[in-house]
This record gives sequence, structure tokens and C-alpha cells, in this order.
Amino acid sequence: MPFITDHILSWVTFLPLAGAVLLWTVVRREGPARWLALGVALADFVLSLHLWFHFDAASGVDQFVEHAAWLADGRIAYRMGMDGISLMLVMLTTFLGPLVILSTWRAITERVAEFMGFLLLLQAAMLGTFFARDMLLFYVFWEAMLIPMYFIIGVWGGQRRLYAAVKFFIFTMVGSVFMLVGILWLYFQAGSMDLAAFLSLHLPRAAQLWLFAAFFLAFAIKVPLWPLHTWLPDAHVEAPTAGSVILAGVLLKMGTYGMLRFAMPLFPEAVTAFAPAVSVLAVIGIIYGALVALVQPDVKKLVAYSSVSHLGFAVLGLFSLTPLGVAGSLYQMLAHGLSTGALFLLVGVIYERRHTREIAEFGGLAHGMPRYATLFLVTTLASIGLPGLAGFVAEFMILFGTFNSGTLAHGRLLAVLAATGVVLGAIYMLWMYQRVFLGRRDNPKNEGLADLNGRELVVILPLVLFMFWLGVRPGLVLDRVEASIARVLAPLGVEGAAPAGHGHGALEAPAADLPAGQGQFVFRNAEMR
Amino acid sequence: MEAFLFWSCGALMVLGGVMMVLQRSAVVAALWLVFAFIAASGVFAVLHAPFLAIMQVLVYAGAIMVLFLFVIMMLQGPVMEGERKRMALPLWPAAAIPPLAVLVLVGAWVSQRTPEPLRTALPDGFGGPRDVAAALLGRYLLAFELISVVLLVAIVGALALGHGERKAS
Amino acid sequence: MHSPETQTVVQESLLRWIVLLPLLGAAINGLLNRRLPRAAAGAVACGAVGLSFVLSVVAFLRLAALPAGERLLADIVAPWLGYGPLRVDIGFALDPLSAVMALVVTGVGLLIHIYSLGYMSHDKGFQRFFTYLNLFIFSMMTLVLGENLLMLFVGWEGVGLCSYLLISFWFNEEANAAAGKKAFIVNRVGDFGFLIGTFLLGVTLLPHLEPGEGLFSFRVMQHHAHVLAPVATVIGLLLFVGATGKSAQIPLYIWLPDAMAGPTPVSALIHAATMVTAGVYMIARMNFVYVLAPTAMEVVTIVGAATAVLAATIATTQNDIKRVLAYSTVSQLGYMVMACGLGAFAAGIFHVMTHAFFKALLFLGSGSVIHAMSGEQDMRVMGGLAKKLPITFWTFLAGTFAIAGVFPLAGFFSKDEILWKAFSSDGGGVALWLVAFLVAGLTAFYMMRLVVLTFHGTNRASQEVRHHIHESPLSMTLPLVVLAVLSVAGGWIGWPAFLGGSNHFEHWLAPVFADGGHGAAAAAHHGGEALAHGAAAAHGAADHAGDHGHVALERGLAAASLAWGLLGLSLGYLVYSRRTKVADTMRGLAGGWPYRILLNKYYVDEAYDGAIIRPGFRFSRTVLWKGVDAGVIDGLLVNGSALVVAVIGSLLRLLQNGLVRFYAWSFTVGVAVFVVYLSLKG
Amino acid sequence: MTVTLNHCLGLAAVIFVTGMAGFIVRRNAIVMLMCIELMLSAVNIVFAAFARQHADAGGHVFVLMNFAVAAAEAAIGLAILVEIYRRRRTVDVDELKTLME
Repeated sequence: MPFITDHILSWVTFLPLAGAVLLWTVVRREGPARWLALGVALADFVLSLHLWFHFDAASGVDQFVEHAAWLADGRIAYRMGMDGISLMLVMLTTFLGPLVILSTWRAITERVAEFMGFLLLLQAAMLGTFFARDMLLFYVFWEAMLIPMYFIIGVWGGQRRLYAAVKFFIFTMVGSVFMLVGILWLYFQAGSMDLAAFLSLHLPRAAQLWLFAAFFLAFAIKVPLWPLHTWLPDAHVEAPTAGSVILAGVLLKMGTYGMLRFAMPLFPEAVTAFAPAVSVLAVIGIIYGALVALVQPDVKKLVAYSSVSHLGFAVLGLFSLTPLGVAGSLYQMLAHGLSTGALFLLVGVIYERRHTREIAEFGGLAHGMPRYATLFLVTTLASIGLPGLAGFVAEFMILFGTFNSGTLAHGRLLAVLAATGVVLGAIYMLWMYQRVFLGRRDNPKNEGLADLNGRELVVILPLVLFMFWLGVRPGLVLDRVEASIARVLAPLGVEGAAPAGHGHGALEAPAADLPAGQGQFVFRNAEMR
Repeated sequence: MEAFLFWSCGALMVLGGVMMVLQRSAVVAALWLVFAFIAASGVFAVLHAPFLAIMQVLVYAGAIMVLFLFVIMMLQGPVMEGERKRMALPLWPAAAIPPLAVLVLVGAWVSQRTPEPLRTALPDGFGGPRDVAAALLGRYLLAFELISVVLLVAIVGALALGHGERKAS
Repeated sequence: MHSPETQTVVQESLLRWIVLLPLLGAAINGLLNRRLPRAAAGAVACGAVGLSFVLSVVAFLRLAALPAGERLLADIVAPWLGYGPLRVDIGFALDPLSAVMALVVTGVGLLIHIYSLGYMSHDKGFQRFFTYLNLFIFSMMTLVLGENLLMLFVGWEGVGLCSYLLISFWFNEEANAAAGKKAFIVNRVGDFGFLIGTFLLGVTLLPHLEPGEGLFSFRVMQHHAHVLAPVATVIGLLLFVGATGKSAQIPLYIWLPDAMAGPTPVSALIHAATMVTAGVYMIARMNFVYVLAPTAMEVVTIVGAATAVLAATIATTQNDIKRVLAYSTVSQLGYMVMACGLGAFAAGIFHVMTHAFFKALLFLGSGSVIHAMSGEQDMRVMGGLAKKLPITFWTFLAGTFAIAGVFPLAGFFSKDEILWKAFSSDGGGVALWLVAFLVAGLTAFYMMRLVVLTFHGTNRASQEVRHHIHESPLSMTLPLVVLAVLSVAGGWIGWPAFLGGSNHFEHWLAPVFADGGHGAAAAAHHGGEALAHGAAAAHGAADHAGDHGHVALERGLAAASLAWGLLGLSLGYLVYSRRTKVADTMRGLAGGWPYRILLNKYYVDEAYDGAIIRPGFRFSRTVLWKGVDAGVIDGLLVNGSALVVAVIGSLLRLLQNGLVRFYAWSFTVGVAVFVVYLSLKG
Repeated sequence: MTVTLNHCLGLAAVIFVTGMAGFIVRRNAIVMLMCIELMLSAVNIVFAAFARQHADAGGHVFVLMNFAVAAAEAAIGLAILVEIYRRRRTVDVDELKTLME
């Protein structure tokens, strides 16, 4: 269908938007609204599969490019493109989309059509953000994400939803405004909003420092990097389950994605200058998030603080300025999206049944809900980075990259400190698991709770499956992002980012140059790849 | 002749405006405004805009002001009686200075300009219905359409407000 | 530098099935769970492990068929982590060392599976139990057969997880769940060191790799071991931190005694025979790093010895039958670690094997006792069980003699070898030998104490419990008997030279521990030289073969330790069977303080709790959360800036008074100002 | 005295300022609306003057547009006022301070 495939990025982006418009105007009744939203999200996922299968992994340049003049004689244009980095996050988004909608089947009973519409709008904005290759377009999508999220928290949230929604909105807004100023400044320098034009600028060091600070603030708030994280626990606790899942699953990755896509290649000198400071903040975030998670009485808040810790890893990986660390960071985004998304879904399940998230209210849940307990355990283990599950690969690559970082001062010390986060992660997660699921079922309210039903299994099992899959076959992801990451990091002049070194540089097929047939067994031969 | 008409109509228009502002009663103020609009129609005529002159009377003086009067009558009470309190005396200068300043400044600016007499050599039928219609449905079709949209929105808005009011009561 | 590709390694796809079969079993049992009848679940689990054992034997035979210098089978399944120069495969390798471990793990594992059929027959979590057990075998085999350090780490974490799951198997009790969590977390602390060591290792090796070489592959690492020399000490110590966690050494041994909360077969399988020896295995596996790091070796030796003493002393006072065995395990692990620290890797692994036999036997025997005593674990209410549980008693006694080092039982050979190495190695000496010697005596003493309290005298249990005492079913006694046979005869393959044997075991392992490079890797290039070198090294640095004086000394020391062991046994018997007053006197010694300190395990748990855990929580709660998060960041910065905005806002609000006319007025002012500006600008 | 363009602009300015002043001093919302109408008329005169000066009917078109805007504004404004009056029984803007909160 060339009609679709020629503009596949637009289709993927705007299909949910069309669904949202339908939901707000035509399909108003609860039942049809739910099914329509699910259908649209599934269709979007199917469309995005086209991207997955037709993506050329060997090339790091943008693919499926679309271009149409928009404003200012085409200096501002509708430029869409996708490289490996975008591909992964897009797949994560479209994959989570239907699951999230399915998870709200019973949880949202008021203004269903509006809620579903906002979810789809959010999805469209997120996808657009990943595809946009024009800075104004990017900014439009970036800000467009705020609106649906604001309403999702503010209308369908918990008791303090307004406080949380406003806090979320203002925090993010403050950062974005500085970024907008930065974008405009660059626009007048480059004479175009094209990202490529921005990249070809050679900025003086002082300008880089200021611009980096402006961009970085926006992204650091979104991540959120310590000490800009305090909006996150509030937003998570107050948001409905679906909101939390999207927030943790994709929205937070906007920050790290922005750093990787914009802040790092645009301002290479500034990145090198700021990297030590940023990585220290990231490590503080890792340990701090874990320690604070340890003492949370509310499950959801605990998971929220664990996000602070996990995303600290992602930022650390980026600012290790090694291809390995950056790839690990991207992997962490995916792994965290799966595991924390699943955790929020699981917390939502119990919240639906008990209408509380206080750890002290639970205990011994494993007795009546074996399936729930098992899946929760698997997700917990993925979250704390057990080998064989997704989180381990990410954490290993990040820490190894940081440890190996030639540009980052004290890289080894930081890696060692960050690794304590792995230990602390096990402590707070398992302690929580123990208090919620193990022990006696003392609280009579916890008796007779139903185990996961079919719908909930359908929501959570795919996530768990992918945690395993990503844990065992990281090549699925890594092979597709290697060239793209090398390309993004090229302006930084990072060692190993360009095809160099020991003849197994990023852009070469590693197996091709091996002498074949020397002995019965060759480590890593071509057929195995 | 043209100058006389211009100045007399202009003076009447200013008079109407000033009287409207100074009146306590809303009804009387409205009537003074009608007066000013009719004078404005004269100004349009002087400026070779016969179509506008007619429309000014029909639409403004005729339709819009009648609407005002209707509302004033409908509301009655304090609206009819006008304002009970006058503005406190010390505030008068504060209130008057900015408009006056604007007037002086704009006047100063206008007087700087080299005076150019109004053009007299005008094409036939300039400002007539045919001429205006040609412009309106030709070059300015988009503006025309926009007018219709604005009016449509106004109708819908007014209806919605009236509707909501009925529901509330 | 020659890349290892040039060397012949036999691809053996069998290996993956050794590992995957238990996983398959776990998957079947886990997914079907209660829908599977107990008999079928048990059959699946035992079948999977049994097949795995058979395959291990087959693989072992194939390995043994290869020439001594080339004994290496590999099975690379798929690439795992591949990014830039980082290449790590999912792969398995079998060399003499992993072959020994594989046989022990699957063999003992199979016996314990069979035992569990009987032991767990009445438990409602029967299927779940076997799921975990199979999962454990899978993880342990991944650890043992892993082709590279990361695969080993996968298994390493996997066995930690299974240990967690199995300790808290009866999660109804808060204490069990807490013990499981403690085990996992303490292990994680160790893994932290392991991970950092791995990083340092990788970073050091990375620039020296040749195309296609998998970083962390044991062969590759060994091949390039010389570049590790500058950092070998740090790496060795960091990896050892991991080993202290897994193999329960000071300072991370605290989890193992608590781990006895799990079902007894679990204690036998995981917390005695297999998982806890992973640390020893890892050190042996990484021997090429440790031989480069004398300081690290010294630390390993000292920690091992200290742990052995500490745990042995605690074991003399505990009353819970499983706790005695747990501390005994810690103590024996100290032995093995010490052996590794002395460079006597083969001796360490030998003890791993024999210990697996007799400690599994002892634990299963204690399980049989507990089973008979309706779940009672306190030895103070046991006694007189010998007649009622004859098979249990006799096999248990065999195990006791084996651990006490009575000739010619298995323990004698392995323990004696370690003692000899402690005496003769470069890192050892008389002092170390005395320490190890002391521990040997203590071991004999507390084991005899256990036997006497449990099986001798009269039964001290309540009438009801006593009524139910019965010998265990065949599924439980059969493994006991098999293990008893192994405990007796299992050491004979390491019959030492000084007693006229040829120590097949040590020769078998020699290529693995050949100094300065993998036997197989070196063989291709250095030919017989490496082999000769390897053989020499295998006999120990100080043990110059053929030295008759040493043989005499060795015999003398062996005799001394045998006598010392027998003395310990007799003392234990005398003190606890006849003259119970002696025990009371010992308890009251020096105001009872030494006894109380031992009974409370030197208060280490309490010290950790007071020094680290509680302050940590308090710091997190009051300082970080309430202080920094809610106080400084949210209170001062976020809401503070909100306050500033609010103040400015309220000032501006004076302007925004709601008077439309005022707005119009300001608007006019603005217009005036603007006009002025325009006119000034010209 | 011939009429110049400046005269037209001056007249418009005077009328506009009258409306402006009225808007400021009057408190009756209806009268304020009427002041706005007056200001719009002043603008219309400027349009018509320039249309004549440039002999371009475009100015007339914009005057017509202004008519429509004025009509719309009056309709909506008055509707709002009626609604406010219904609720508050006043159209005195000084008593209608709800914009403040």
C-alpha cells in the first residue's frame, strides 16, 4: 500500500490523533469508545511494525523521511525521519499503547471517551516528538504532550490531582521555555529550523555552554534528574494507572531522548565540559532515588522513586560519552519502560481491588493471588536487573561504559558508586515484595481478592515476555541502534564512535572479516549472527 | 461646499459623541449616538462613499442602535436611570489626562504630515454599490467570507448565551 | 599474539541440553502447576535432572576421551551482548573443572530431587517446589558450564534467586520470607564487588582483544592473562567479594544460617552441596588472575581461615540441628576458600566434591530426623533416635566420620590435602596449619555432639511427637544410602601419592590450573613445555615431587590430623553422652560469657543491624525523604519559588483590580507611551 | 479651506478619543459598549478617507467588515450584559469585579 507506506511516519503519528478526534466528536458512548481506542492503538502498533521490518539497520541515517514546506518559505518545515534510536522508542510507545488502553477497561468509568481521546492524543504527540526532524515541529509535539497528560492527571487523578497536575505542568513548562529560547537563537543562526542545519553550525564555546544549559534544563526536568525530580512522585501517585504507565513508560524517556538527539550532538564542547557535573548528578539520583524508595509507605511512590534511580542510570550512560554507555542508556530506556510500566500496571491491579496502595495494608497476597504474585516477582526482578531479564543488559552496558569512559573524569569511581544502586534496588524492591506478598494474610480485607483475570493477563504477559526477550537477545535492539548511535555521537568525536579501533568498529559487520575454517569451532561465526 | 459639509458633519459627529459620554441616562446617550452616526453618514458622503453612507444609517443607526435601545428598555431600572454616583472628583484629571495626551500626541503627529488635499479625480461610480461589490466579491472575497464567519459565530454565541439564560431561570 | 581461533575446540551441542533440560522441567511444572498431578510433576522434575545427569556423564566421557592437554568442549548457542568491541556469547564450555562440578551438581541434585519426592509429598506447594528446584539446577549448570564470566554471572544471580525463592518457600512465616530476602540482598552486596571486578577485568582486556574474540570468555581471558597483571590484585579482591557473598565467608556469611528456614532438601542442595560452593568454583575458574595476585591470594587465605574458625566455634553451641550443620558448612567453605587462597585450587575443588557428598548426606539425614520428629529442629528435645531411624542413623554416622576426616572416608583425603597445603605452600606455614588443624578438631567435636544429642540417650520429645517417630520412606532413605556410599568411597579418586595412590583427581584438573595460560590454549603453541609446566604446578609450588622427606612429613601430619579428629569425636561423645556436667561447666566458663557470645554468633547480626541497617533507614527517611526531598527541594526551592511568584503576583494583583475602566485607562496610558516612543524614534 | 487628509485623520482622532474617554469615565456597561461603537466609527472614517485618497474600494470593504464586527460585538456584548444583569441585577462595571478572581 504505497498510499500508506510512502508516508508511514505521518500515518503512525496521526492515526491516534484521528482516533482522538473521533472520540471527542462522534463516538461518545463508553463501550464503543473503548473498543475504538483499542482498535486505533492496535492499528498504530501494526503500522509501526512496518517500520521495524523495513528499517535498514546498517544505516544510521534517518529513514522513511518526509518533508513538506510549512512556514517561512520552507525554512520551517514538516520534516519527519526515523533512525534506530527513534525506532526503538517508537516501538515502545506503540507497543505500550494498546496495553495501556486495555488496562483502563474497568478502571476508568467516567468520561471514557474523553479519557481515551487524551491517551491517543498523548500517543500521537509522543510519536511526533520521536519523528520530528525540524526543531519547531519538535517543539510543537513536545509541548503538545503536556496538555493531555495535564488533563489525565488533573481530571482522572487521585485526591491531590490538581496539585500534582499543576506541579507537573509548571515544572515541565519552565524547562521548555528556556529550550524554546535556545531553539529560536539557533534558528536565527542557522536560518532554518532543520535539525541538520543546526547540526552543521559551528558554535563558539561560550554560546554552546549557554545553549546546552537551556536545552539540558528542559530535558533534565523531564527525565527527571536529581534534584529536579520532585514533580515525579506526586504526578505518579495522583495519576490514574494508565497515566502512570505512559508517564514512566515513555514520557520520561523524552528527557533522555532529547539529550541524546539534541543536547549532545548540537553542543559537543559543552557536553564535554558539563559531563562530569551531570554524571555526578546522575549518580546522586541513582543512590538518592533508591534510598528514598526504601522508606516509602506507598507502593506507587516507591516505584516512582525507583524510576528516579533507574533514569539516573540512563543519564549516566549518556554522559559516559562512550558508545557502549549510550547504547546501554537507550537500552535502559526500553527496559525501564517495560519493567516500570508493568509495575505500575500491577500496582493498578491491586488498587482496583483494594483502593489503597499503602504497603502496610497488604501482606500475604501471594496466598490468594499466585499468578499476580508470580508476575509481580518477575517484574520486580527485571527492575532490579537480574541477568536474563532486560534491566541487566542495560545496567551492565551503562556501568561498563562509564567504567571505561576515557572522557569522563572519575568514571570508574562513578561507576562503582552507581553500582551500589543495583544493591539498593534489590533491597527496596524485595523488601516491598516481602511486605506485600509474603507472610501471613493478616488483614481480612485482603481475603477473597480475585487473581488476575484474562484481560489483565493479556495486558501484563506481553510486557513480561519482552522483559525476557530483551534480556536474552539484546541483539534485536543493539544491532539496529549501533549505526545510529555512532552517527549521533560523531560530532562529539568520541573514541570508538567512528569506525576505527581494532577493526571491529561500529559500522562494519563484525563477523565478515574473520578467517573462516580455522578449526572446527570459531567463536562467533557468521551463521550464528 | 465640500469643506463646509465635511466640517459641519464632523462637528455634529463630535457633538453627538461628547453628548453621549456626558449623558447620565443610557437611553439619551443612545439617542445621541444615533445622532453621531447619522452625522458620520454625512462624513462618508463627503468622502465619496455613498454606499457606506447608506449602510451607516441602515446598519448602524438603524439596526445596531435599535438593538442597544431594545436591551436598555428591556433591562430598565438602573440602566434607564443612569449612574447614581459620579466619579470622585480627584480622579477626573487622572481619567482625563491619558486620553488628552493621546489626542495631543496624535494631533501633533498628524500636524507634522505634509497636508495633501483629498483627491478629487475619482473614477466613475467610486464608492457606489457596484464598485464596492466588485471589490468585495473579487479581491476581498476572503475578507467577505470571514465577515460571514464572524457573524455566524456571533449568532451562535448570542443564541448560546440566551439559551443558557433560559435554562438557568 | 595468536588468537584462540587457531586452536581446536570441539563443538559439543550436548552441553546446552544439560543446562536447558532442567529449565524445560521448570517451565512445565511452573506453567501447569497444580493442574499437573504430583506424580507427574515429580517425574518431570526428576526426569529432567536425571537426563541432565546422564548427559553430563556422556559429556564427561567424551571429554575424557580427548588428550589431556586439549580437554575442552564448547557449545556456543547464540550471540548475547554484542556492541562495538564488546562481544559476549550465550555459550557453554566443559573442561575438567566444570566437568567435575557438573557431575556433582547433577548427581547430588538428582539424589536430592528423589529425596524431595518423599520429603515434600504432603506439601501443598509440591509442584512449585519442584519448579524452583529445577530452576535452581538450570541456574547452577549455567554457572558451572558458562563459557564466559557473564554467563557465570547469569547463573550466579540465578542461583541467588532460586535460593531466595526456596528459602522463603513457606512464605506464610514472616521469618522465612525475611531470611530469603536477607540471603538475596547479602548476595547482592557480594555481586556488587563481583560486577566491579568484572568491569575492571573487561576494561583492562578490551584494548588487547583481537577481532572476534569474546570479551570475558574464559579462554580469551586466560589467553591474555598477562595483560591483567597490573590490576590482578584489585580484580582478585573484587571478585572475591562476590565469592564471600555466595560462599558465605566473612563478612557476608550471615545469610547462610538464616537460610535454613527453607525446606531441608533445599538446605542440602543449595546451602551445602552446590550453590555455596560457587564462590570456590569461581575462584578456581579465575585461577589465572589469582596466580598473578599474591596479595589477593593472601587475603583469600586469611578470610577463609578466619571464617573456618569463626563458624566452627559458633557451631559448637547451637541447638538447632540445621544451624549446626549450616555453621559447619560455613566453616568447611572457609576451608575450601583457604585452599584456593593457597593456590591449591585442585584441593579446594576436591573438598567441594567430597563436602557435597557428606554435607548433603548430613542435611538429608537431618531432614529425615526432622521429618520423623514432626518438624522439630531443636536437638534438646531429640535423643534416642538411633533405634527408631536405623538407616538414617547409620548413614548420618558415615557422614559424620567423613566430615571429621576419618580414614579412609572421603573427608579425610580432601581435608588432609588442604591441611598439607596449609602447611607446605608458600602462602601457608605452621601457623595456618595449626588454625586449620584446630578447626578440624572442632568439626569432629561439634559433629559428634550433634550425633549424640540427636540419636543417643532417651528421647526428650513430647508423648505425641514420640508416637509419630518413624523411619522415612524409601525415596528418602535411598539417596541417604547412595550418598553414604559416596561419602565413604568418594575420596578414593584423590588417593594421594604419599599413601601409594596417584591422585587421579588432581591430575584430571591439572590442565585447568596450569600456571600462566590455559593448558589447551598454550598447548597448540608451546607444546609439551606447557604441559610439563602444568603438571609441575599441579603438584603445588612447594611440593617438589619425589622428595622423600616431604612424604614422611606428609604422612606424619596426616596421622596427626586423623588422631586429632578421632580425639574430637571421642570428646564430643564423652561430653554429651555421659558426663553432661562437663558440658554445663563449659557453658559456665568465665562467667558464661564465652558461651553466650558463641550462642549469639558473636552478635554480628546485631552489629550489622545497629551499625548499617537501622542508621541507613533512619538517614533515608528523616534526612533524604523528609529532609531533602520534602524539605529542601520541594519546600524551599519549588514551593519557595512558588512563594516568590505569589508575592510578585499579589503586587501585580493590586493592578488587576477587576475594574474594567481601570484596564481601559491603563490601556490608554500604554497607547500614549507608545505614541511618544514612536515620535521620539522619528 | 480645502479638506486635506490630515483633517480627516484629526477628526477621527478627536472622535476616537471621545469614545476612549467615555469608556474610561462611564460605569454603565451598555454605555461603554456604545463608546466602543463610537471608536469603531472613528476608525471607519480613516478607512474611508484613505480609500478616497488612493481611489481604492478596498477601504470601503474594510469599513463594511467593521460594520459586521461592530454588529457581532454588540450582539454578543449585549447578550452577555443581559445575562449578567439577570444574575447580578446590575450592569455597573465597578460592581462587577469578578475578573479579579
